[in-house]
Amino acid sequence: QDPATFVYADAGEPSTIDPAKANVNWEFTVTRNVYDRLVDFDLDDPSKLLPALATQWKQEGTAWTFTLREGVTFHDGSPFDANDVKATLDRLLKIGQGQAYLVDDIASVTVVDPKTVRIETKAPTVFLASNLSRIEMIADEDVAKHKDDLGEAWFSENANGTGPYAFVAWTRGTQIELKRNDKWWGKFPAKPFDRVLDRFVADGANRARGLEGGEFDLANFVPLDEALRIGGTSGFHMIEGNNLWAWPAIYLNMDLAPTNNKDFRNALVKAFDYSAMVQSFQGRAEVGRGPIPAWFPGSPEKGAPEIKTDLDAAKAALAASGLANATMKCSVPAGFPEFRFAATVLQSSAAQIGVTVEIEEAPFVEAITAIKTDKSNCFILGNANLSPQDATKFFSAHYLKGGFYNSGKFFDQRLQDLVAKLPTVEDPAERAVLLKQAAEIVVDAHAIIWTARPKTVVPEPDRIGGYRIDPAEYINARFWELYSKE
Amino acid sequence: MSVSTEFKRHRLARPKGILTPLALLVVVVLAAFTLLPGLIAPHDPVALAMADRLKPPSLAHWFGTDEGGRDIFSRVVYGTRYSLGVAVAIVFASALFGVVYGAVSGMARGWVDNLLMRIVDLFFGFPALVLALAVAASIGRGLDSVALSLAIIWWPGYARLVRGEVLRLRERPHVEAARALGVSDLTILRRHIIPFVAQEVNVRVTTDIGYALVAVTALSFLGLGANSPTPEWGLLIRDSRSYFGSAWWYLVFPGTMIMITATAFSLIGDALASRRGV
Amino acid sequence: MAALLELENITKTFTQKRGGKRDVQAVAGVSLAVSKGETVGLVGESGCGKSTLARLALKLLNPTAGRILFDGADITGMSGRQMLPVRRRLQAVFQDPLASLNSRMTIAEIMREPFDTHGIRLGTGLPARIRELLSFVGMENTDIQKLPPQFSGGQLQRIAIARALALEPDIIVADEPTSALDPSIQAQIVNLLLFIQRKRKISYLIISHDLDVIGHVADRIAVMYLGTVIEQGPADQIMARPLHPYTQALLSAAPTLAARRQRGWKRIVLQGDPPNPANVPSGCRFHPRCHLARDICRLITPPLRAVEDGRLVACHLAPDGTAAIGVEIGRARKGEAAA
Amino acid sequence: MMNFLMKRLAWGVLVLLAVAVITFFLSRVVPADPAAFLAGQNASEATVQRIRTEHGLDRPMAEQFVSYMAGLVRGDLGDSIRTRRSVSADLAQYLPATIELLLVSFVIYLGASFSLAVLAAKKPGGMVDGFIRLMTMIGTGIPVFWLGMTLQFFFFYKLHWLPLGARFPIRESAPPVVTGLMLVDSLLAGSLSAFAGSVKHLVLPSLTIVVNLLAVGTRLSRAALIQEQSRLYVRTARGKGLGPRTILYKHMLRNALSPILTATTMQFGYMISWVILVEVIFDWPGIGLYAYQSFQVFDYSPVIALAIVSTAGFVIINLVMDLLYPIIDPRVQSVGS
Amino acid sequence: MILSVRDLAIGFRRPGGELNAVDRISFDVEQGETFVIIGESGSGKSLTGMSIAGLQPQTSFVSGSIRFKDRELLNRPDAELRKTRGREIGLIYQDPLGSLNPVWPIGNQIAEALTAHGLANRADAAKRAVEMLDRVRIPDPVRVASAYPHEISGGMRQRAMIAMALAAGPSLLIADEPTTALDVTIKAQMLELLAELKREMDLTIILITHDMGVVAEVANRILVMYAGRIAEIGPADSIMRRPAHPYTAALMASAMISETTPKHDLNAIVGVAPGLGAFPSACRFHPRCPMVQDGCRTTEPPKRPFGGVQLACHHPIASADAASLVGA
Ligand SMILES: Nc1ncnc2c1ncn2[C@@H]1O[C@H](COP(=O)(O)OP(=O)(O)OP(=O)(O)O)[C@@H](O)[C@H]1O
Ligand SMILES: Nc1ncnc2c1ncn2[C@@H]1O[C@H](COP(=O)(O)OP(=O)(O)OP(=O)(O)O)[C@@H](O)[C@H]1O
Ligand SMILES: [Mg+2]
Ligand SMILES: [Mg+2]
Repeated sequence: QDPATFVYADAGEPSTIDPAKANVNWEFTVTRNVYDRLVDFDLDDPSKLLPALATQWKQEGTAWTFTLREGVTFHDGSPFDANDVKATLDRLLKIGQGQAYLVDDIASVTVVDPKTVRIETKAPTVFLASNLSRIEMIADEDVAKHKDDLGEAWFSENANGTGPYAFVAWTRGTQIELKRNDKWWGKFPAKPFDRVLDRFVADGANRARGLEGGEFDLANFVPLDEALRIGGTSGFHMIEGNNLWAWPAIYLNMDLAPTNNKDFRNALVKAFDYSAMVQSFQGRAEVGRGPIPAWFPGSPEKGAPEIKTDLDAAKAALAASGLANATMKCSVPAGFPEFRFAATVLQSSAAQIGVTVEIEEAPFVEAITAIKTDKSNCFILGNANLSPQDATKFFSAHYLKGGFYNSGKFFDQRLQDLVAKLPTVEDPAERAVLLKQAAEIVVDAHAIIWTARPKTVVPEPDRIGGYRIDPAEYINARFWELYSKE
Repeated sequence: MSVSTEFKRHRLARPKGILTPLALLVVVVLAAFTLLPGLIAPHDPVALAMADRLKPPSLAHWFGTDEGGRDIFSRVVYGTRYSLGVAVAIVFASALFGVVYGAVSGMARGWVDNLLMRIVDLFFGFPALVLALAVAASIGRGLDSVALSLAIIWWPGYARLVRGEVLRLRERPHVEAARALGVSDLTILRRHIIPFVAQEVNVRVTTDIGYALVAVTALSFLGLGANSPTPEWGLLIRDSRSYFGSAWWYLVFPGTMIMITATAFSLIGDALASRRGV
Repeated sequence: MAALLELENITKTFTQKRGGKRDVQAVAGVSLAVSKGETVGLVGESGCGKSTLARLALKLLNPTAGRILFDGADITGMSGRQMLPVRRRLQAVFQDPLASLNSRMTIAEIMREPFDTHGIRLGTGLPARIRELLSFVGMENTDIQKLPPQFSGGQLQRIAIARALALEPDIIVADEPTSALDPSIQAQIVNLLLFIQRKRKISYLIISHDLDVIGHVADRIAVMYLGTVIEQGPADQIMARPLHPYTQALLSAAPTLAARRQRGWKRIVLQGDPPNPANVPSGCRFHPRCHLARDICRLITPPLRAVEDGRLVACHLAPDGTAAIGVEIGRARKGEAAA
Repeated sequence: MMNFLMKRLAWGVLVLLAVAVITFFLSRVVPADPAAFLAGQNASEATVQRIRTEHGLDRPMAEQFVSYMAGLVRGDLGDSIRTRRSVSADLAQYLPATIELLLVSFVIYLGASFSLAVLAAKKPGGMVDGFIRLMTMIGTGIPVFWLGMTLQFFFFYKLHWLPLGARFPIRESAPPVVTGLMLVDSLLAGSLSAFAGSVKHLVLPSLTIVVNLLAVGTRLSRAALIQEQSRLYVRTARGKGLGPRTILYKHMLRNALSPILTATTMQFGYMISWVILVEVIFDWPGIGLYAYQSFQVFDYSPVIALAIVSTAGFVIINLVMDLLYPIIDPRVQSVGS
Repeated sequence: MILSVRDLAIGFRRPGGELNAVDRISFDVEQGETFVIIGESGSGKSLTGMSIAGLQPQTSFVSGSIRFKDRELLNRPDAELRKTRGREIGLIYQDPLGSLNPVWPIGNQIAEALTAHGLANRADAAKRAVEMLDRVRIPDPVRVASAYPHEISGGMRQRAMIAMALAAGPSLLIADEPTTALDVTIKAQMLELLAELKREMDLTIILITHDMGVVAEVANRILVMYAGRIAEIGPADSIMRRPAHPYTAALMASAMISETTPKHDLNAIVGVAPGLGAFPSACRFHPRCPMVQDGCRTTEPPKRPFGGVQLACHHPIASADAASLVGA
């Protein structure tokens, strides 16, 4: 075997590798490694930001100033400067997809000098720098070269970043090849991989088997039981870590009967067998208490009351709702055993209080469309946030009006106001209070069943080192931190 | 006893051996599974029992348990109703429709026949799985949509078979003799053609049940068929995929079940075919 | 004698679909009449259109041109329902008895089908009637619950004849009723047909390629060649003095057993093969194989014309150029000329 | 001849159009919004709407249909939302993989079903025949997907003999794409090791496809051969003093070929269906996987394209078979002549 | 004597045991004669003929002895028999269309008879095939050699079959109902052809038929079979003119259609020929025999000489009666 090549089994093939559009893990696999961000954060303590392409930054009200690193060049040799930052952010906001939501409070970007850039936000926000830790910087020349369509076509299958790995080739249906950028400004470990193959292996079982069989060096989204077993075999060790996800989260439709009834939802929340979920994660999970995990900076969850299975309470709530013997339909995105299992648990839990749940497993788009068009009462998904610090991003896509994942069409004006206000508050303590209120609004509405908060479990072969879990991305691939132990 | 029948029986007896009785036994067992799953299955097929999660086969759980601690044997038993039931329904419906269609086409001849057969050609060219994808997409996932799409691609086979047989049979002297007698077309079809077609159709139906079972489970496997926690066999295999390395029994037993069932129907179809005397 | 079944200038053209459209004129303008109580025999080589003619006569096929009359009424365009009363009087017997009986029906079911079809309800009298019919054809004590494959060919042909007799028809069209049977059994069936006619005064249109059989049973014989009738006349006359060179060749090819035993006679061996109806020669259809053929035969189609009382021949040379040979052949056939 | 070909082609085109129309409407009945997928999870409703307009997804169905059909006539199969490329470009990419898999499977199928049938027909009712018959019975009953997984389990997971999936050894560099068929390309590149690599990757997927078809095919071929055995010409051949081998290979085989061919045509139809399953299980980057993944996000065009391509494949195979029949059996009127 | 058959029995295994379709028959065929086997359907004619060439059904059991040119042929390995088959014994059959392989040209199939025995290489064999076609009086043999069976007429096909059977120059020709399916005019052609070829090629012919007319015309000696046994065997002349066995006489009489006054009853044999497994005991013909007596029902008549023929009958017909019976 060729020790300089690292093979990563990815759960899917990117639809695009445009950093302005990248959305899912297997797209980030490329963008995160090929491009750099202005700042980084400490995976072990997300509240700590680290310099990256920017060496310094500071906030003054709505204005943020970033000082850029010297001597950084793109893979094509062109230098990195403030114009690139401006081009990146302008383009991102214009396109409005991907991670744009993280920085959608930016009003304007100004180039102060080649190494200084100033960003104006619409309202004061304390989270801009932390959110920029997710935004990949592209070259303004590339944008200019393809300005007809904002470079949408070009960026979709080409990449020119400043990052630790350079894009080499995309073999459709099979893999994307990256090579190490030895001119990278950052520091590689002792024995980094010169070549990375990002293989598309859509099937989780195949990823597990390939990892175990040595075809792959690392794999994402390995089914948990397989991951635990593989991590325990010789030649492998287990990496475990927190993550931001409530996984699976059951979204209840607030518009469609019977789930439009709050007591009914309450009955479901109370009836749900959380311990079954924890058991299915083989104990590597805890029960969620709200939208924000306990370890998140400023999380209100620590003191929050535990959500417990309580059949009597459930029956009482059901009685209050007057919806005994109701029937509901639940849409489950296909391909995730945990989701399917959560639905099964919901079904059997609901059955205990006389409620019938029909399950329909369908591709993601179909499933989410079903609930959005009121053809289904519930939908199952992870409840997450890519931002390492900005708790409002837990809410924006999931609980605010028009949020993509707000499939249950949850709406509460108080929450809308709180989320708008939170970033402007500079005092962490004060923010924590507001956050607690926001979380309680969601919990009290019984809009979602957080079935579990599993840990991320990644089996890593002993011949590899350096893998760390990014708590916000569930499974991530920071190839530049990985090294060979052989 | 005339020489010819004796001769045939003699030929039939040899190659079959114990396989055909064995196959019949399998079918009887499957029928029991379908009709009285409650009497046979030792456990509830859907209720979760997390304490027994992913246990290997044992005396308590012959086929082991799944990720919800459910008894796989019980699930397989209950699943017969779905997997085999749908397969049988598909084949019967297709056969029924195909027989009528083919008979009409064969008796009509001329442009009607031509048109009807062009339509059949069209269905023949249609890729099965794509149709299933499309149907599942349009009327929703579930065994009913699987049944519908498979029936749509299945019936033309019967229509063709029956039409061919009708065309062949209607030239046979005994049909000509009946026509000379003044027997009406409908009676000719019913009395002098269908009984001969029926033989072919019976063989085909029996063999097809096995194929249809494989097709149904395949579509479930692709996520177009039954939904969890329905213990449909293809779905069991689909679900088992995430536990492959940890729970071999989860994959092995439902798959074997499909194989045994389909093989049994094939064997019986074959026996029927050789009884027909080829 | 009034004609019972009459074919008037009947033509049947089949269009072959495969390999480019090709028309096959299986029957080309044949006129033939069968009178009450009469037996007409139709002979000819394989493929000359005998069976097609039989099927036309039975209205199992519709003619491309021409008329079919039954008992004076035109039945050419009649529908299946209109035909029913005619069918009751017009029955058929086919070549292969096993194939022409439904092998899934018991003899009892087969025998009752004519009654059912024509709405004749005999009620409890039916079994007796069936038994009566069967014993009439020499099948006493038949187990009528058996299926056809359990009988021999000769027995099945008897059953088929019994079925044809069930409705007491006026005429039976029999397409090669004996040729699928063992020669020793053929005689049984021929005897049966003769017996029936003696008892029932029935008419027959019997088709065969066996001249001996036709000569034995028929009152009148029509000889077909390539879709047309080339000679027609009283049976004894044709057998004794064939006028058409083709009829002569046919007769000469199969002399009597007695003649053959003498091994001294000479036959007219026809050269060449039976022609292909898809490719009809010009002029006289028989000319490529005729040992008497002249130029005129190649050019002009001889019409079927009366040459003497009751005899029709389609040959330019008949009767003057052929009568002498005909007589010779008639005698040679019987083994009289040789030795 | 030309006339016949033209007629068949015209009919084929008609079938393709019908298939396109049917799949178009079937797929559009789906209550799903591909634009939402395209826009991504965190995009605003406005963005989604913009994308909808860009892709014409907000136009009335009739209009979409007309423009799709118009494109189709021009040979434009539309764009894939998932891959953000034209379906034609994608097909060019994925089709060779499928064709390679199908061809290899087909060759194995033909060879194996033939040899097995011959073996079985040598002594019908004998031990070998009985064994082959039983195997074919079981073979017809094996679910393809299950077989694929089981083969992976043994040959990759347990024995480490064969790769898990995909077309080429991961860590080796694939030969430059010329034909898109790995086997050919690796030979063109002169690399035997690359050839061996691609062969290794083909083994399990093609085996998976083949086993089931093989069972059916062998049964039919065996029956056809045994039927030939009772033909009179076989007796004639024996009467001439020919040996059993000559009789089998020269006389019976060619006669049995027509029914076998008919069966093969049908088999090819099934093969096209199975290929999706096999590609999904073995991560085989062909059109089956392509369409399946596109289907997951309600990306219509690739699904319709798959329907069209596989129907076209079926039509072509049928045409080829029709042209073959007269060659194999002179009794079949050579069409049109 | 070219062929000598002794105690030939051909049986099939049935649930109740083994049943003999041919029951211990013995006969000799002389060099250069036309030896005819007649009998009703199912009497075992074809089995007898085919077993001489080792072509009896594979499911059958054969015992006894078949000596051809002083070589034992029975139960020899097939590989050995193959050298005789086609090379020294030629075969033709009833259905020429079915008996020819539809997918190979006629010439090819004839040539094969030569190459199979190493008598010619491919090119020569092809030439010789055309010669053979010419020899069986096929006009335009070159064209016919490249034609497929379905492209030529029935008569031509049977000629081609004969060409094929005779290509390797066999001395014995076994013809199993070669004219049965043919039209009278073609039948006549074929009989003439066979007679000519027999003379030209010095053939011995075993002809199987149930056409009495053909028998009358060509037979030197006749073997009459009934239900797997020999009824009568002897010179054609005696058997045709003075049949001693009631069965032979009946067979002969039933064929005399032309000699019967029109519209009068023909001499038919009553009843049905018994099928395999339904053979009556003792004299197998007794249920249909017009001259049956008690002894016929209890004891099997042995084969014995009787006025120039061999015969198995307790009560043979006196020759004068016989002659009048068959009109000779
Ligand atoms: N249904 C049909 N379609 C096309 N051609 C036909 C059809 N029926 C008969 N023919 C053709 O018509 C011609 C006469 O056929 P027919 O069966 O009447 O002959 P036949 O004299 O009865 O011959 P045979 O003695 O062999 O029974 C043949 O060349 C035959 O191929
Ligand atoms: N392969 C076989 N298996 C079983 N029985 C057979 C087989 N071949 C022939 N027989 C039986 O042997 C008997 C004699 O058959 P054979 O073919 O010799 O009769 P035949 O005298 O040639 O009759 P035909 O005149 O009909 O050709 C028949 O009763 C037949 O049932
Ligand atoms: Mg006919
Ligand atoms: Mg025979």
